Amino acid sequence: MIRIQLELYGACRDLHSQDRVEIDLPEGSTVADLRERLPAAFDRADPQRAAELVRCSAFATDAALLRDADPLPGNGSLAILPPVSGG
Amino acid sequence: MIRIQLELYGACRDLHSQDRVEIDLPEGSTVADLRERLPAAFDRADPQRAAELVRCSAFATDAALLRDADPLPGNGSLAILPPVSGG
Amino acid sequence: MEDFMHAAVCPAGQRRPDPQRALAFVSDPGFGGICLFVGRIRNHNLGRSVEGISYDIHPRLAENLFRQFGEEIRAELGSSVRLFVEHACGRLGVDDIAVVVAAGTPHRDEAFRACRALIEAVKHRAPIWKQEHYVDGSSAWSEGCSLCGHVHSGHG
Amino acid sequence: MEDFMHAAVCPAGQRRPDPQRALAFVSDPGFGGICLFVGRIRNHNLGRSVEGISYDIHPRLAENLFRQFGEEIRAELGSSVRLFVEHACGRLGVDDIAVVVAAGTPHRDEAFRACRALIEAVKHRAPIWKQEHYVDGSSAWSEGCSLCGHVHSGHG
Repeated sequence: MIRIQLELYGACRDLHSQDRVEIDLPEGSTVADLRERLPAAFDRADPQRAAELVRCSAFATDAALLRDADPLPGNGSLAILPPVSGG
Repeated sequence: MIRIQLELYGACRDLHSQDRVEIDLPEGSTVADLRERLPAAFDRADPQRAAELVRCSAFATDAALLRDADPLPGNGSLAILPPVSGG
Repeated sequence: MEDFMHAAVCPAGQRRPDPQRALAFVSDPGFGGICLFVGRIRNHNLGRSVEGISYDIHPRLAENLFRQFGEEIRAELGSSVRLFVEHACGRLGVDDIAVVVAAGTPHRDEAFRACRALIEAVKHRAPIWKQEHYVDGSSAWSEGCSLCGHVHSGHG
Repeated sequence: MEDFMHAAVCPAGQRRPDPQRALAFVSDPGFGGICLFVGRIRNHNLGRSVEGISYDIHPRLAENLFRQFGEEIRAELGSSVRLFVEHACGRLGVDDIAVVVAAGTPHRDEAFRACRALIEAVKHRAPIWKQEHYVDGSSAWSEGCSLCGHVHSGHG
Protein backbone atom coordinates (compact mmCIF):
# COMPACT_ATOMS: atom_id res chain seq x y z
CA MET A 1 0.00 0.00 0.00
CA ILE A 2 1.00 3.61 -0.56
CA ARG A 3 -0.19 6.40 1.73
CA ILE A 4 -1.39 9.46 -0.21
CA GLN A 5 -1.23 12.86 1.46
CA LEU A 6 -3.50 15.05 -0.65
CA GLU A 7 -3.40 18.81 -0.07
CA LEU A 8 -6.70 20.61 -0.59
CA TYR A 9 -7.07 24.01 -2.26
CA GLY A 10 -9.84 26.46 -3.14
CA ALA A 11 -13.37 25.09 -3.06
CA CYS A 12 -12.04 21.61 -2.19
CA ARG A 13 -11.20 22.98 1.25
CA ASP A 14 -14.95 23.17 1.95
CA LEU A 15 -15.33 19.41 1.38
CA HIS A 16 -13.28 18.37 4.38
CA SER A 17 -12.63 19.24 8.00
CA GLN A 18 -8.86 19.41 7.53
CA ASP A 19 -6.58 20.92 4.89
CA ARG A 20 -5.40 17.52 3.67
CA VAL A 21 -6.88 14.06 3.09
CA GLU A 22 -5.03 10.82 3.73
CA ILE A 23 -5.90 7.79 1.61
CA ASP A 24 -4.18 4.40 1.35
CA LEU A 25 -4.04 2.95 -2.15
CA PRO A 26 -2.41 -0.21 -3.56
CA GLU A 27 1.12 0.06 -4.95
CA GLY A 28 1.01 0.88 -8.67
CA SER A 29 -2.16 2.97 -8.39
CA THR A 30 -2.62 5.82 -10.85
CA VAL A 31 -4.10 9.27 -10.63
CA ALA A 32 -7.30 7.83 -12.10
CA ASP A 33 -7.52 5.38 -9.17
CA LEU A 34 -7.13 8.22 -6.70
CA ARG A 35 -9.78 10.26 -8.50
CA GLU A 36 -12.21 7.36 -8.21
CA ARG A 37 -11.59 6.71 -4.51
CA LEU A 38 -11.42 10.32 -3.41
CA PRO A 39 -15.05 11.52 -3.14
CA ALA A 40 -15.84 9.01 -0.38
CA ALA A 41 -12.87 10.22 1.68
CA PHE A 42 -14.23 13.72 2.31
CA ASP A 43 -16.01 14.16 5.62
CA ARG A 44 -17.97 17.37 5.09
CA ALA A 45 -19.69 17.41 1.71
CA ASP A 46 -22.56 15.45 0.31
CA PRO A 47 -21.24 12.75 -2.06
CA GLN A 48 -22.70 14.29 -5.19
CA ARG A 49 -21.09 17.69 -4.60
CA ALA A 50 -17.77 15.99 -3.84
CA ALA A 51 -17.99 13.85 -6.97
CA GLU A 52 -18.76 16.84 -9.16
CA LEU A 53 -15.86 18.88 -7.85
CA VAL A 54 -13.40 15.98 -8.08
CA ARG A 55 -14.47 15.30 -11.68
CA CYS A 56 -13.41 18.77 -12.87
CA SER A 57 -10.27 18.96 -10.71
CA ALA A 58 -6.67 18.26 -11.67
CA PHE A 59 -3.95 16.61 -9.60
CA ALA A 60 -0.39 17.82 -9.28
CA THR A 61 2.92 17.42 -7.51
CA ASP A 62 4.89 20.49 -6.48
CA ALA A 63 6.52 20.38 -9.89
CA ALA A 64 3.77 19.80 -12.43
CA LEU A 65 0.25 18.68 -13.28
CA LEU A 66 -0.39 14.96 -13.59
CA ARG A 67 -2.41 13.00 -16.15
CA ASP A 68 -4.94 10.39 -15.14
CA ALA A 69 -2.67 7.63 -16.47
CA ASP A 70 0.34 8.79 -14.45
CA PRO A 71 1.46 6.69 -11.48
CA LEU A 72 1.05 8.30 -8.07
CA PRO A 73 4.30 9.87 -6.86
CA GLY A 74 6.53 7.67 -4.75
CA ASN A 75 6.47 10.01 -1.74
CA GLY A 76 2.66 10.03 -1.80
CA SER A 77 2.53 13.81 -1.72
CA LEU A 78 0.23 15.60 -4.14
CA ALA A 79 -2.52 18.19 -4.38
CA ILE A 80 -6.01 18.43 -5.82
CA LEU A 81 -6.61 21.55 -7.93
CA PRO A 82 -10.24 22.54 -8.48
CA PRO A 83 -10.97 25.01 -11.32
CA VAL A 84 -8.66 28.00 -10.90
CA SER A 85 -9.44 31.73 -10.70
CA GLY A 86 -6.21 33.67 -10.30
CA GLY A 87 -5.41 37.25 -11.15
CA MET B 1 -2.43 89.52 -48.59
CA ILE B 2 -2.10 87.27 -45.57
CA ARG B 3 1.25 86.70 -43.86
CA ILE B 4 1.83 83.06 -43.03
CA GLN B 5 4.13 82.16 -40.11
CA LEU B 6 4.98 78.52 -40.63
CA GLU B 7 6.69 76.65 -37.79
CA LEU B 8 9.14 73.95 -38.88
CA TYR B 9 9.51 70.57 -37.17
CA GLY B 10 11.60 67.43 -37.54
CA ALA B 11 13.41 66.97 -40.84
CA CYS B 12 11.84 70.21 -42.15
CA ARG B 13 14.13 72.10 -39.77
CA ASP B 14 17.05 71.05 -41.98
CA LEU B 15 15.52 72.81 -45.01
CA HIS B 16 15.84 76.31 -43.60
CA SER B 17 18.18 78.56 -41.65
CA GLN B 18 15.51 79.54 -39.11
CA ASP B 19 12.85 77.63 -37.20
CA ARG B 20 10.02 79.29 -39.11
CA VAL B 21 9.29 80.46 -42.66
CA GLU B 22 7.34 83.58 -43.53
CA ILE B 23 5.32 83.64 -46.76
CA ASP B 24 2.80 86.19 -48.05
CA LEU B 25 -0.20 84.67 -49.83
CA PRO B 26 -3.37 86.22 -51.29
CA GLU B 27 -6.46 86.43 -49.07
CA GLY B 28 -8.57 83.29 -49.48
CA SER B 29 -5.59 81.02 -50.10
CA THR B 30 -5.88 77.38 -49.04
CA VAL B 31 -3.50 74.84 -47.56
CA ALA B 32 -2.97 73.52 -51.08
CA ASP B 33 -1.80 76.96 -52.21
CA LEU B 34 0.69 77.10 -49.35
CA ARG B 35 1.93 73.60 -50.16
CA GLU B 36 2.62 74.67 -53.76
CA ARG B 37 4.45 77.88 -52.86
CA LEU B 38 6.43 76.51 -49.95
CA PRO B 39 9.37 74.60 -51.48
CA ALA B 40 10.79 77.76 -53.07
CA ALA B 41 10.73 79.56 -49.71
CA PHE B 42 13.34 77.36 -48.01
CA ASP B 43 16.87 78.74 -48.09
CA ARG B 44 18.97 75.68 -47.28
CA ALA B 45 17.78 72.65 -49.24
CA ASP B 46 17.97 71.79 -52.91
CA PRO B 47 14.54 72.29 -54.50
CA GLN B 48 13.95 68.61 -55.18
CA ARG B 49 14.57 67.54 -51.57
CA ALA B 50 12.31 70.35 -50.34
CA ALA B 51 9.54 69.41 -52.78
CA GLU B 52 9.68 65.75 -51.75
CA LEU B 53 9.48 66.51 -48.05
CA VAL B 54 6.67 69.06 -48.49
CA ARG B 55 4.67 66.56 -50.57
CA CYS B 56 4.49 63.99 -47.73
CA SER B 57 4.02 66.56 -44.94
CA ALA B 58 0.80 67.67 -43.27
CA PHE B 59 -0.15 71.15 -42.07
CA ALA B 60 -1.77 71.97 -38.76
CA THR B 61 -2.86 74.69 -36.37
CA ASP B 62 -2.27 74.27 -32.64
CA ALA B 63 -5.66 72.55 -32.47
CA ALA B 64 -5.82 70.11 -35.37
CA LEU B 65 -4.55 68.90 -38.72
CA LEU B 66 -5.73 70.70 -41.85
CA ARG B 67 -6.90 69.38 -45.20
CA ASP B 68 -5.57 70.73 -48.49
CA ALA B 69 -8.94 72.34 -49.22
CA ASP B 70 -9.08 74.17 -45.87
CA PRO B 71 -8.58 77.94 -45.86
CA LEU B 72 -5.42 79.18 -44.16
CA PRO B 73 -6.11 80.27 -40.55
CA GLY B 74 -6.93 83.93 -40.06
CA ASN B 75 -4.01 84.57 -37.73
CA GLY B 76 -1.59 83.11 -40.29
CA SER B 77 -0.05 80.78 -37.72
CA LEU B 78 0.45 77.13 -38.61
CA ALA B 79 3.03 74.35 -38.70
CA ILE B 80 4.38 71.89 -41.24
CA LEU B 81 4.51 68.29 -39.98
CA PRO B 82 6.82 65.94 -41.86
CA PRO B 83 6.30 62.18 -41.35
CA VAL B 84 6.22 61.53 -37.59
CA SER B 85 8.24 59.09 -35.48
CA GLY B 86 7.21 59.38 -31.85
CA GLY B 87 7.45 56.88 -29.02
CA MET C 1 23.95 34.23 -16.72
CA GLU C 2 21.31 36.24 -14.89
CA ASP C 3 17.83 34.73 -14.85
CA PHE C 4 15.45 36.17 -17.45
CA MET C 5 12.44 35.70 -15.21
CA HIS C 6 11.28 36.61 -11.72
CA ALA C 7 8.30 34.62 -10.37
CA ALA C 8 6.99 34.84 -6.82
CA VAL C 9 3.97 34.42 -4.59
CA CYS C 10 3.65 37.26 -2.05
CA PRO C 11 1.96 36.38 1.26
CA ALA C 12 -0.31 39.22 2.42
CA GLY C 13 1.24 41.21 5.24
CA GLN C 14 4.77 40.22 4.25
CA ARG C 15 5.34 41.47 0.72
CA ARG C 16 3.21 43.09 -1.96
CA PRO C 17 3.42 42.65 -5.71
CA ASP C 18 5.31 45.78 -6.75
CA PRO C 19 5.06 47.53 -10.14
CA GLN C 20 8.32 49.44 -9.58
CA ARG C 21 10.21 46.23 -8.86
CA ALA C 22 8.66 44.78 -12.02
CA LEU C 23 9.76 47.68 -14.23
CA ALA C 24 13.29 47.54 -12.80
CA PHE C 25 13.53 43.79 -13.31
CA VAL C 26 12.44 43.69 -16.95
CA SER C 27 14.53 46.70 -18.04
CA ASP C 28 17.61 46.24 -20.21
CA PRO C 29 19.68 48.69 -22.31
CA GLY C 30 18.75 46.65 -25.39
CA PHE C 31 15.02 46.82 -24.72
CA GLY C 32 12.83 49.61 -26.09
CA GLY C 33 9.47 48.34 -24.85
CA ILE C 34 8.08 47.40 -21.46
CA CYS C 35 4.50 46.35 -20.93
CA LEU C 36 3.13 46.01 -17.41
CA PHE C 37 -0.21 44.76 -16.15
CA VAL C 38 -1.53 45.43 -12.66
CA GLY C 39 -4.59 43.58 -11.36
CA ARG C 40 -6.34 45.22 -8.41
CA ILE C 41 -9.28 44.32 -6.21
CA ARG C 42 -12.43 46.00 -7.51
CA ASN C 43 -15.26 47.18 -5.28
CA HIS C 44 -17.79 45.08 -7.22
CA ASN C 45 -18.13 41.92 -9.28
CA LEU C 46 -21.08 40.60 -11.25
CA GLY C 47 -23.33 43.18 -9.66
CA ARG C 48 -22.35 42.48 -6.03
CA SER C 49 -20.46 44.87 -3.75
CA VAL C 50 -17.11 43.37 -2.80
CA GLU C 51 -15.14 44.32 0.31
CA GLY C 52 -12.23 41.94 -0.12
CA ILE C 53 -10.81 38.81 -1.72
CA SER C 54 -8.86 35.91 -0.26
CA TYR C 55 -6.42 34.22 -2.60
CA ASP C 56 -5.52 30.60 -1.94
CA ILE C 57 -2.37 29.52 -3.78
CA HIS C 58 -0.31 26.35 -4.07
CA PRO C 59 2.92 28.31 -3.79
CA ARG C 60 5.53 25.75 -4.85
CA LEU C 61 3.57 24.57 -7.88
CA ALA C 62 2.59 28.15 -8.76
CA GLU C 63 6.19 29.30 -8.91
CA ASN C 64 7.14 26.26 -10.99
CA LEU C 65 4.27 26.84 -13.40
CA PHE C 66 4.95 30.60 -13.65
CA ARG C 67 8.43 29.63 -14.77
CA GLN C 68 7.05 27.10 -17.25
CA PHE C 69 4.74 29.79 -18.70
CA GLY C 70 7.75 32.05 -19.05
CA GLU C 71 9.75 29.43 -20.92
CA GLU C 72 6.83 28.84 -23.28
CA ILE C 73 6.47 32.57 -23.96
CA ARG C 74 10.18 33.02 -24.57
CA ALA C 75 10.19 30.10 -27.02
CA GLU C 76 7.09 31.44 -28.78
CA LEU C 77 8.46 34.99 -29.12
CA GLY C 78 11.81 33.87 -30.44
CA SER C 79 13.37 37.12 -29.23
CA SER C 80 15.08 38.16 -26.05
CA VAL C 81 12.67 38.91 -23.25
CA ARG C 82 12.63 39.52 -19.51
CA LEU C 83 9.52 38.53 -17.56
CA PHE C 84 8.16 39.30 -14.10
CA VAL C 85 5.19 37.93 -12.20
CA GLU C 86 4.19 38.37 -8.57
CA HIS C 87 0.80 37.27 -7.20
CA ALA C 88 -0.54 38.16 -3.77
CA CYS C 89 -1.74 35.36 -1.47
CA GLY C 90 -4.15 35.70 1.47
CA ARG C 91 -6.73 38.34 2.31
CA LEU C 92 -6.76 41.59 0.32
CA GLY C 93 -9.03 44.64 0.45
CA VAL C 94 -10.44 46.88 -2.28
CA ASP C 95 -7.66 48.70 -4.21
CA ASP C 96 -4.99 46.23 -3.10
CA ILE C 97 -2.81 44.84 -5.85
CA ALA C 98 -3.51 41.17 -6.57
CA VAL C 99 -1.05 40.58 -9.39
CA VAL C 100 1.74 42.34 -11.29
CA VAL C 101 3.01 41.00 -14.60
CA ALA C 102 5.59 42.67 -16.85
CA ALA C 103 7.58 41.97 -20.00
CA GLY C 104 10.57 43.80 -21.44
CA THR C 105 11.60 43.22 -25.06
CA PRO C 106 13.45 45.01 -27.87
CA HIS C 107 10.18 46.21 -29.51
CA ARG C 108 6.75 47.10 -28.21
CA ASP C 109 4.63 44.54 -30.05
CA GLU C 110 6.56 41.70 -28.41
CA ALA C 111 6.24 43.36 -25.00
CA PHE C 112 2.45 43.59 -25.29
CA ARG C 113 2.16 40.02 -26.56
CA ALA C 114 4.43 38.57 -23.87
CA CYS C 115 2.74 40.48 -21.04
CA ARG C 116 -0.72 39.48 -22.25
CA ALA C 117 0.27 35.83 -22.68
CA LEU C 118 1.73 35.74 -19.18
CA ILE C 119 -1.30 37.25 -17.42
CA GLU C 120 -3.63 34.95 -19.38
CA ALA C 121 -1.61 31.94 -18.27
CA VAL C 122 -1.64 33.16 -14.65
CA LYS C 123 -5.41 33.65 -14.83
CA HIS C 124 -6.28 30.37 -16.55
CA ARG C 125 -3.55 27.87 -15.76
CA ALA C 126 -1.99 28.71 -12.38
CA PRO C 127 -3.00 27.00 -9.10
CA ILE C 128 -4.70 30.08 -7.64
CA TRP C 129 -8.21 30.32 -6.16
CA LYS C 130 -10.21 33.42 -5.40
CA GLN C 131 -12.79 33.68 -2.62
CA GLU C 132 -14.84 36.86 -2.79
CA HIS C 133 -16.07 38.52 0.41
CA TYR C 134 -19.18 40.60 -0.10
CA VAL C 135 -20.33 43.67 1.79
CA ASP C 136 -23.37 41.69 2.99
CA GLY C 137 -21.05 39.36 4.96
CA SER C 138 -21.23 36.32 2.70
CA SER C 139 -18.34 34.76 0.77
CA ALA C 140 -18.02 32.56 -2.30
CA TRP C 141 -15.29 30.82 -4.27
CA SER C 142 -15.21 32.20 -7.81
CA GLU C 143 -16.16 30.06 -10.75
CA GLY C 144 -12.95 28.98 -12.40
CA CYS C 145 -11.15 27.28 -15.26
CA SER C 146 -10.67 23.53 -15.01
CA LEU C 147 -7.04 22.48 -15.37
CA CYS C 148 -7.96 19.01 -16.61
CA GLY C 149 -7.30 20.01 -20.22
CA HIS C 150 -3.95 21.64 -19.42
CA VAL C 151 -1.86 18.66 -18.47
CA HIS C 152 1.37 18.67 -20.46
CA SER C 153 3.50 15.65 -21.08
CA GLY C 154 7.01 15.21 -19.82
CA HIS C 155 6.59 16.87 -16.43
CA GLY C 156 4.90 14.14 -14.43
CA MET D 1 -16.19 65.91 -12.85
CA GLU D 2 -12.56 64.93 -12.74
CA ASP D 3 -10.86 64.57 -16.10
CA PHE D 4 -10.54 61.00 -17.35
CA MET D 5 -7.27 61.70 -19.13
CA HIS D 6 -3.85 63.15 -18.40
CA ALA D 7 -1.78 64.18 -21.44
CA ALA D 8 1.51 66.05 -21.29
CA VAL D 9 4.78 66.73 -23.05
CA CYS D 10 7.75 66.63 -20.66
CA PRO D 11 10.72 68.86 -21.58
CA ALA D 12 14.02 67.09 -20.85
CA GLY D 13 15.68 68.42 -17.72
CA GLN D 14 12.38 69.65 -16.26
CA ARG D 15 10.11 66.65 -15.89
CA ARG D 16 10.29 62.98 -16.86
CA PRO D 17 7.46 60.70 -17.96
CA ASP D 18 6.74 58.77 -14.77
CA PRO D 19 5.26 55.25 -14.56
CA GLN D 20 4.28 55.70 -10.89
CA ARG D 21 2.35 58.87 -11.69
CA ALA D 22 0.67 56.98 -14.53
CA LEU D 23 -0.44 54.08 -12.32
CA ALA D 24 -1.77 56.47 -9.69
CA PHE D 25 -3.69 58.51 -12.26
CA VAL D 26 -5.46 55.61 -13.98
CA SER D 27 -6.41 53.81 -10.75
CA ASP D 28 -10.01 53.72 -9.53
CA PRO D 29 -11.82 51.53 -6.98
CA GLY D 30 -14.07 50.27 -9.78
CA PHE D 31 -11.16 49.25 -12.01
CA GLY D 32 -9.63 45.77 -11.89
CA GLY D 33 -7.12 46.13 -14.72
CA ILE D 34 -4.31 48.56 -15.45
CA CYS D 35 -2.06 48.23 -18.48
CA LEU D 36 1.05 50.39 -18.74
CA PHE D 37 3.56 50.79 -21.55
CA VAL D 38 7.01 52.32 -21.09
CA GLY D 39 9.14 53.19 -24.11
CA ARG D 40 12.84 53.60 -23.39
CA ILE D 41 15.87 54.57 -25.46
CA ARG D 42 17.64 51.45 -26.71
CA ASN D 43 21.38 51.24 -27.25
CA HIS D 44 20.92 50.23 -30.88
CA ASN D 45 18.57 50.59 -33.83
CA LEU D 46 18.64 48.91 -37.25
CA GLY D 47 22.11 47.59 -36.52
CA ARG D 48 23.67 50.93 -35.47
CA SER D 49 24.87 51.78 -31.96
CA VAL D 50 22.80 54.61 -30.52
CA GLU D 51 24.00 56.93 -27.77
CA GLY D 52 20.96 59.17 -27.58
CA ILE D 53 17.82 60.51 -29.20
CA SER D 54 16.45 64.02 -29.54
CA TYR D 55 12.68 64.34 -29.68
CA ASP D 56 11.22 67.35 -31.45
CA ILE D 57 7.56 67.91 -30.53
CA HIS D 58 4.86 70.43 -31.43
CA PRO D 59 3.71 70.61 -27.83
CA ARG D 60 0.38 72.41 -28.12
CA LEU D 61 -0.86 70.30 -31.03
CA ALA D 62 0.53 67.14 -29.40
CA GLU D 63 -1.45 67.67 -26.22
CA ASN D 64 -4.59 68.43 -28.22
CA LEU D 65 -4.16 65.30 -30.35
CA PHE D 66 -3.35 63.10 -27.32
CA ARG D 67 -6.70 64.21 -25.94
CA GLN D 68 -8.43 63.52 -29.26
CA PHE D 69 -6.91 60.00 -29.28
CA GLY D 70 -8.23 59.49 -25.77
CA GLU D 71 -11.76 60.55 -26.73
CA GLU D 72 -11.67 58.17 -29.70
CA ILE D 73 -10.51 55.28 -27.51
CA ARG D 74 -13.12 55.98 -24.86
CA ALA D 75 -15.87 56.05 -27.51
CA GLU D 76 -14.55 52.85 -29.09
CA LEU D 77 -14.36 50.96 -25.77
CA GLY D 78 -17.79 51.98 -24.64
CA SER D 79 -16.76 51.40 -21.00
CA SER D 80 -15.33 53.64 -18.34
CA VAL D 81 -11.62 54.21 -18.74
CA ARG D 82 -8.87 56.45 -17.41
CA LEU D 83 -5.93 57.25 -19.69
CA PHE D 84 -2.45 58.69 -19.21
CA VAL D 85 0.22 59.73 -21.69
CA GLU D 86 3.45 61.61 -21.15
CA HIS D 87 6.12 61.96 -23.85
CA ALA D 88 9.61 63.32 -23.27
CA CYS D 89 10.88 66.19 -25.44
CA GLY D 90 14.52 67.13 -26.10
CA ARG D 91 17.74 65.13 -25.79
CA LEU D 92 17.63 61.74 -24.02
CA GLY D 93 20.30 59.12 -23.37
CA VAL D 94 20.21 55.32 -23.46
CA ASP D 95 17.82 53.91 -20.81
CA ASP D 96 15.93 57.19 -20.45
CA ILE D 97 12.16 56.93 -20.66
CA ALA D 98 10.75 58.41 -23.87
CA VAL D 99 7.07 57.72 -23.33
CA VAL D 100 4.68 56.37 -20.70
CA VAL D 101 1.15 55.35 -21.60
CA ALA D 102 -1.39 53.75 -19.27
CA ALA D 103 -5.03 52.71 -19.20
CA GLY D 104 -7.24 51.71 -16.28
CA THR D 105 -10.55 49.92 -16.91
CA PRO D 106 -12.94 47.57 -15.12
CA HIS D 107 -11.50 44.48 -16.88
CA ARG D 108 -8.11 43.56 -18.23
CA ASP D 109 -8.95 43.04 -21.91
CA GLU D 110 -10.14 46.64 -22.19
CA ALA D 111 -7.03 47.86 -20.39
CA PHE D 112 -4.71 46.11 -22.85
CA ARG D 113 -6.71 47.31 -25.85
CA ALA D 114 -6.90 50.91 -24.67
CA CYS D 115 -3.21 51.06 -23.76
CA ARG D 116 -2.19 49.55 -27.09
CA ALA D 117 -4.48 51.86 -29.08
CA LEU D 118 -3.07 54.90 -27.27
CA ILE D 119 0.60 54.07 -27.82
CA GLU D 120 -0.08 53.23 -31.48
CA ALA D 121 -1.77 56.61 -31.95
CA VAL D 122 1.14 58.36 -30.21
CA LYS D 123 3.61 56.54 -32.45
CA HIS D 124 1.79 57.00 -35.75
CA ARG D 125 -0.35 60.12 -35.47
CA ALA D 126 1.24 62.54 -32.99
CA PRO D 127 3.44 65.48 -34.05
CA ILE D 128 6.67 63.99 -32.68
CA TRP D 129 9.97 63.55 -34.49
CA LYS D 130 12.92 61.46 -33.48
CA GLN D 131 16.55 62.26 -34.33
CA GLU D 132 18.94 59.44 -33.53
CA HIS D 133 22.49 60.20 -32.40
CA TYR D 134 24.92 57.40 -33.16
CA VAL D 135 28.06 56.40 -31.34
CA ASP D 136 30.08 57.32 -34.45
CA GLY D 137 29.06 60.99 -34.01
CA SER D 138 26.50 61.21 -36.81
CA SER D 139 22.78 61.89 -36.45
CA ALA D 140 19.68 61.21 -38.55
CA TRP D 141 15.97 61.92 -38.43
CA SER D 142 14.06 58.64 -38.30
CA GLU D 143 11.87 57.53 -41.15
CA GLY D 144 8.32 58.23 -40.15
CA CYS D 145 4.62 57.97 -40.86
CA SER D 146 3.07 60.61 -43.10
CA LEU D 147 0.13 62.36 -41.49
CA CYS D 148 -1.43 63.29 -44.86
CA GLY D 149 -3.91 60.41 -44.58
CA HIS D 150 -4.89 61.25 -41.01
CA VAL D 151 -6.72 64.51 -41.46
CA HIS D 152 -10.12 64.32 -39.79
CA SER D 153 -13.03 66.55 -40.63
CA GLY D 154 -14.57 69.03 -38.26
CA HIS D 155 -11.41 70.15 -36.47
CA GLY D 156 -9.94 72.67 -38.94
